Amino acid sequence: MSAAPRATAIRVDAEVRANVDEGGANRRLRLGVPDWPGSAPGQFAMLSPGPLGAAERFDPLLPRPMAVYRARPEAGGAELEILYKVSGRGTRLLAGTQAGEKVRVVGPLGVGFPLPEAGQRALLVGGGTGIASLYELAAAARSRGPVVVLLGARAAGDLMGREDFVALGIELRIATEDGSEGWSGRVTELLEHALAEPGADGDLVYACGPTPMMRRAAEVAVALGRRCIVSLENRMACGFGVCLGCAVPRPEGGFALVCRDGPVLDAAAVRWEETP
Amino acid sequence: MSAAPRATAIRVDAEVRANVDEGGANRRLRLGVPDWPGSAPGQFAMLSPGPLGAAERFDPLLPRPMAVYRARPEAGGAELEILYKVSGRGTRLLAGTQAGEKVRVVGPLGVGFPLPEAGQRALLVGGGTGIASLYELAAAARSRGPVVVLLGARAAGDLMGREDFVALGIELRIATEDGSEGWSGRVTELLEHALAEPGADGDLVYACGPTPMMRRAAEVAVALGRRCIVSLENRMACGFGVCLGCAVPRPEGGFALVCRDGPVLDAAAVRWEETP
Amino acid sequence: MTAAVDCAVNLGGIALRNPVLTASGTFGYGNEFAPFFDLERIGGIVAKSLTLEPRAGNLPPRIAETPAGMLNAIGLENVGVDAFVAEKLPLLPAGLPVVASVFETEIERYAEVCKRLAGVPRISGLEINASCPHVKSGGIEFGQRPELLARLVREVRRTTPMPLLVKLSPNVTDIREMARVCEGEGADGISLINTLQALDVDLATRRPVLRNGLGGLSGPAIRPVALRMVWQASQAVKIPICGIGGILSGEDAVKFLVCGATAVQVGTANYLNPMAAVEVAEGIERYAAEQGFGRVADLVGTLRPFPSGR
Amino acid sequence: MTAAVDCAVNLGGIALRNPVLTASGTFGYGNEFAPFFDLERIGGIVAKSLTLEPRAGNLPPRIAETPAGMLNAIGLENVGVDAFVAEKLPLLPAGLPVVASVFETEIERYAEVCKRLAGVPRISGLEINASCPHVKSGGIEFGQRPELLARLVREVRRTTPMPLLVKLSPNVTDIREMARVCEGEGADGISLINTLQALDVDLATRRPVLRNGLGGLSGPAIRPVALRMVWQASQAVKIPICGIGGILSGEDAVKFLVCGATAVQVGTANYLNPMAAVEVAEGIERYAAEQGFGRVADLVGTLRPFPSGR
Ligand SMILES: Cc1cc2nc3c(=O)[nH]c(=O)nc-3n(C[C@H](O)[C@H](O)[C@H](O)COP(=O)(O)OP(=O)(O)OC[C@H]3O[C@@H](n4cnc5c(N)ncnc54)[C@H](O)[C@@H]3O)c2cc1C
Ligand SMILES: Cc1cc2nc3c(=O)[nH]c(=O)nc-3n(C[C@H](O)[C@H](O)[C@H](O)COP(=O)(O)OP(=O)(O)OC[C@H]3O[C@@H](n4cnc5c(N)ncnc54)[C@H](O)[C@@H]3O)c2cc1C
Ligand SMILES: Cc1cc2nc3c(=O)[nH]c(=O)nc-3n(C[C@H](O)[C@H](O)[C@H](O)COP(=O)(O)O)c2cc1C
Ligand SMILES: Cc1cc2nc3c(=O)[nH]c(=O)nc-3n(C[C@H](O)[C@H](O)[C@H](O)COP(=O)(O)O)c2cc1C
Ligand code: FES
Ligand code: FES
Repeated sequence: MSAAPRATAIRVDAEVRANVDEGGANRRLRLGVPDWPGSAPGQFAMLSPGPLGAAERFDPLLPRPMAVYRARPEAGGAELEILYKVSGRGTRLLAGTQAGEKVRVVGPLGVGFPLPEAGQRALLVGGGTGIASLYELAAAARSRGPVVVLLGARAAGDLMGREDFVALGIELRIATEDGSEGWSGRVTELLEHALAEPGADGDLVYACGPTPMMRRAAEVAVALGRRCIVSLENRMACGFGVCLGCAVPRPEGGFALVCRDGPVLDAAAVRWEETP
Repeated sequence: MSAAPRATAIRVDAEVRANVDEGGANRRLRLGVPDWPGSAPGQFAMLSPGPLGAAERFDPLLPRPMAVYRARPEAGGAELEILYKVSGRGTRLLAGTQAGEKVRVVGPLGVGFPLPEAGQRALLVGGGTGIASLYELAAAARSRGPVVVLLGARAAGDLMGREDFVALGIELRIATEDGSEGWSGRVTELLEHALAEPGADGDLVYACGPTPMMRRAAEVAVALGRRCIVSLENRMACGFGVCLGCAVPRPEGGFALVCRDGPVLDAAAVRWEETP
Repeated sequence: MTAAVDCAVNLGGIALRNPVLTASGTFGYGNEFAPFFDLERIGGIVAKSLTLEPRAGNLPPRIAETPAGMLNAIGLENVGVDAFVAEKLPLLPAGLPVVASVFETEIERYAEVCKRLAGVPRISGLEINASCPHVKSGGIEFGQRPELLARLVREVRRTTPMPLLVKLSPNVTDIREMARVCEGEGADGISLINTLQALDVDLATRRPVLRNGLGGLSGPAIRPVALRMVWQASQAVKIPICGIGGILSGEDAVKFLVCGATAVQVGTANYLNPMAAVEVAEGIERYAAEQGFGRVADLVGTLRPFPSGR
Repeated sequence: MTAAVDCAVNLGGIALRNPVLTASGTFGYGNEFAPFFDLERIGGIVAKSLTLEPRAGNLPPRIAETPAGMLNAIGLENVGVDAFVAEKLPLLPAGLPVVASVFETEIERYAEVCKRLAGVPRISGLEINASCPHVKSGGIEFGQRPELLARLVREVRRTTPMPLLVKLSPNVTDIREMARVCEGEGADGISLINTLQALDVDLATRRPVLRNGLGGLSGPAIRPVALRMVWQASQAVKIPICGIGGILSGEDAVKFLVCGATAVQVGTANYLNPMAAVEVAEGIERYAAEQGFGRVADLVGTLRPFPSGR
């Protein structure tokens, strides 16, 4: 799975069809992407930091990694949905992008999620921008067994794409730090509860979000002898394994490249104390 | 006149009201400028190279000088019209600017045109982007005496703001290099004809456009003992006399700063062979 | 909230109400900015570099734009030291510290300019621009040769007890060595960086974009190089450092303070935004307040190393 | 129209179908770009710098963005010379010239790596990365000391007759001096520039943005500095120069040729646009055709000085 998607990665200027504010600094970008070769759950693309514009501008310089939130094949390509949080210059410029403008896309990139065994329950733990990496996984995992999605945020309004998860007809549990919805506290506490449930011993845990959240999720799962699979969100320059900028240290020494060996990695394969 | 306008220069973020394609790479920008202190014919402003945007971008870096084509005072400020040609990155980015977006304006800057004596005929020679510097002059000079505007372009379609000059009810003569309208040749040839007309000995010549055009206009006028006043279009970084980037050499040695001592200068005060 | 912050700093004997000066050559003689803001709201100004006699400067083109930066080769253009003192200084508000910048082509001439500035009460300090080509050494900059720099600083130091800053050239292998030379010869502070020597080409004519050929690169493009040199110099010497290079915002300026600069200078930003300097000063104060620093001076040199680890 | 242009150049004995190589460390080992374009459409590649043993490199963060540029401190990470020859080389198309880049911490180790590459038929030439800190001289770069650089070039030159390029550090006072050293010691060509040593700060933590502290600045921001150094070096030596620094388009590349570079390398641009190198090659050919140059090689060194005048 690792090689194939990279082998088919393309570079294309995609047309912005919509770029909608969804509250809580969240926005949904709909891109018409010609020749999109298709992607697996957990793969991502590099997007130009803002529209290509009437003339070239070299600041900001680097593309920004974004999960393929959802891909709908269509004649001659696909429509990609990107769910993003406006956090800095690149995403602010993306937020200002108008329908009809072009955004450069390089993808699909990286290694996606392995699916659960048949009958195995999947616990998907998401927070912050990481939620966007989990939607396609949740959709695909349904065919294998029960899927429970645990989403965390500071406040209910910060949650990304919650209605889409509801529409999947899977079980959705929410934790908010301000108690505005669901469990009042951290999403990793919801994970502890879920793993304490009868029959949870076979559960497979997935986590994507802020590093401290993924690290904690891994601790919780591993403490109970469960496997935890994470999707990392490191800074990237290239996205396809050539700048070596996205390296995360392995416990046995050496590094994994998040963009090439990941972004999906087994939590046990990451030296969390040295991961930004 | 030199000091006063600079003393009142302001820096303000102006709202784009319209940004219309007028053919031949020409565009008309309408800006709502709060607190605009008013400007004299021939003064200019520095405009950010493109919209301010959702986030700061430092490339391209420098503002672009643009003549105040027309200024309409209104409550709390003025509406400025800028007529510009899309020639490079900055003007391409300006061309992509949407109504409602902001453009930074610093102005009014520079020294404007002296008006003709009462009864003196004014010959205004314009080409390229230089035409934009002449409209307010043409309007103001009407009160002093006859005004003849001579505009030159490669083809009729390249001419800036021609209808506005027609609407002024002044005499308009056009030269095109491809003969698509008016005199087939250079606008400076039209100037020679005008200066050969009976009663032309008192004429005052104004010229703004490409350096070779202004230089030739000056030669023609001075050869016949007429005064020629030009408005230069040099590269600028600041626009208000502090970077010394816009210097043009004086015949007697030393330099004039186009942004501070000009852009309007007596053609006799410029060393043309060393002016880009 | 920001009222609580004490922004005053002392730059080698020059007391500044806040750490923001304007960089030589980018702020004219100061009064050009009076229409845009009250000059007494910034720490002070460094005036356009002065020579013994008035100089005319280079033929155009003198400036060009580069990615996130600009090139310039203005030449030595200035009104000359005497006209500066007689005509320009009086135009500036009494409460505004003014640093006079000096450059010349020979050491004796540097010293002579400094002598003429030494007594002048309105001048708070001198900045020696060492990025100037030394004619006798065939165009090599004073700031590029330790022995040449040492002689220059020694001679100008002799001419006056007033606060003396030396502005270093960044076009060197080891900025620390140059900083130590200045400290050793009794400079009160160091300003860096000046522009990076650079070149760009006009493809329509295949000529340099500047009439002078080579020019100096400035603007945000060079900021990371400037931060590196300021940090290196601050590790090498004890005299205060004035950080310069691509500062457009308060955040940019704070980075220089954190890297060890006692004050900063705003340059190219003044062109894009005539209110840049005062906005930088406000931004520094805001950052200090948000981060709980009662004194801006406490931000100086607070760069925290990463824990070393493999 | 562009069919008429002969794009071939010879870089110190390396025959290239066009003057565009990819810069070491920015193109992986080459095969990563196979999905994006036919690698044989560019002049060649310079592979990631190799050391004697495999190296792991620095802890993250390793990269950060700056105005029109980026900072990196990857460290020495590479698969090691033997694994490169055994595993990476065979993945590359036979018609693609491959330059192996070498860096180490001691001269003897440089020489040993070169020995192991010397015989390998698939390798068209070597590039010695002299921007590496020399451990024994306390972190000073080989390329920052003429005598150190001379010894390095002499020793590696001994190991092989194959085309030998030396990639110089831009963090020096006088690039011409370094270029002459390389020429004097028998290098076949010079590559410049490597990254400018730089630093940036994360204001949320007041730590360097990179785990390593200092990093290397690359991208369009540094292009004017690179053009200046390429032009200076081309005036100082007769051996060919490979121009590097902020090249994103064919026009950018042509500027380097005009300033005296025989070929160019595309670096950071590969990240923003995986097809950058081939688009640069097309752009050079287009410019040559438009300007009536039948051979791209005829563009080399065509910079026209301005008439001097005052
Ligand atoms: C594989 C992958 C998939 C991702 N998917 C999504 C997604 O679907 N939706 C989404 O909103 N975001 C996603 N991210 C994170 C996203 O790339 C960053 O939020 C984005 O690059 C920030 O860019 P900026 O210019 O707005 O922020 P910057 O101005 O670059 O920085 C603003 C803040 O964001 C932080 N930041 C910058 N780059 C990154 C980065 N690459 N990762 C984490 N933090 C960063 C900075 O440290 C700073 O605090 C993903 C990241 C990766 C690696
Ligand atoms: C006082 C003054 C008033 C002006 N008024 C107008 C106006 O009303 N309308 C208008 O369209 N233009 C006007 N100009 C010219 C305008 O400033 C330039 O066309 C503009 O800066 C080009 O910017 P750019 O980014 O598009 O071009 P760049 O990408 O900067 O360069 C593109 C081309 O334009 C040339 N160029 C760049 N800057 C200038 C400059 N300042 N002057 C001349 N050529 C330049 C370059 O050499 C290059 O050939 C005026 C200039 C001055 C000095
Ligand atoms: C147009 C221009 C003229 C300059 N003139 C001088 C000068 O006369 N003396 C001097 O010491 N520095 C001069 N400089 C350098 C600046 O003072 C400053 O050191 C440099 O531009 C870097 O800062 P910046 O990136 O904020 O502009 C000049 C810079 C520019 C852009
Ligand atoms: C992430 C990164 C890694 C690099 N690694 C190397 C390297 O291993 N060896 C080397 O000689 N240069 C290396 N460089 C420098 C480039 O080869 C090139 O000289 C420099 O980036 C300037 O060119 P550019 O502006 O086009 O990127 C690296 C640059 C970057 C950005
Ligand atoms: S982002 Fe470049 S190697 Fe991963
Ligand atoms: S444009 Fe700066 S001095 Fe005229």
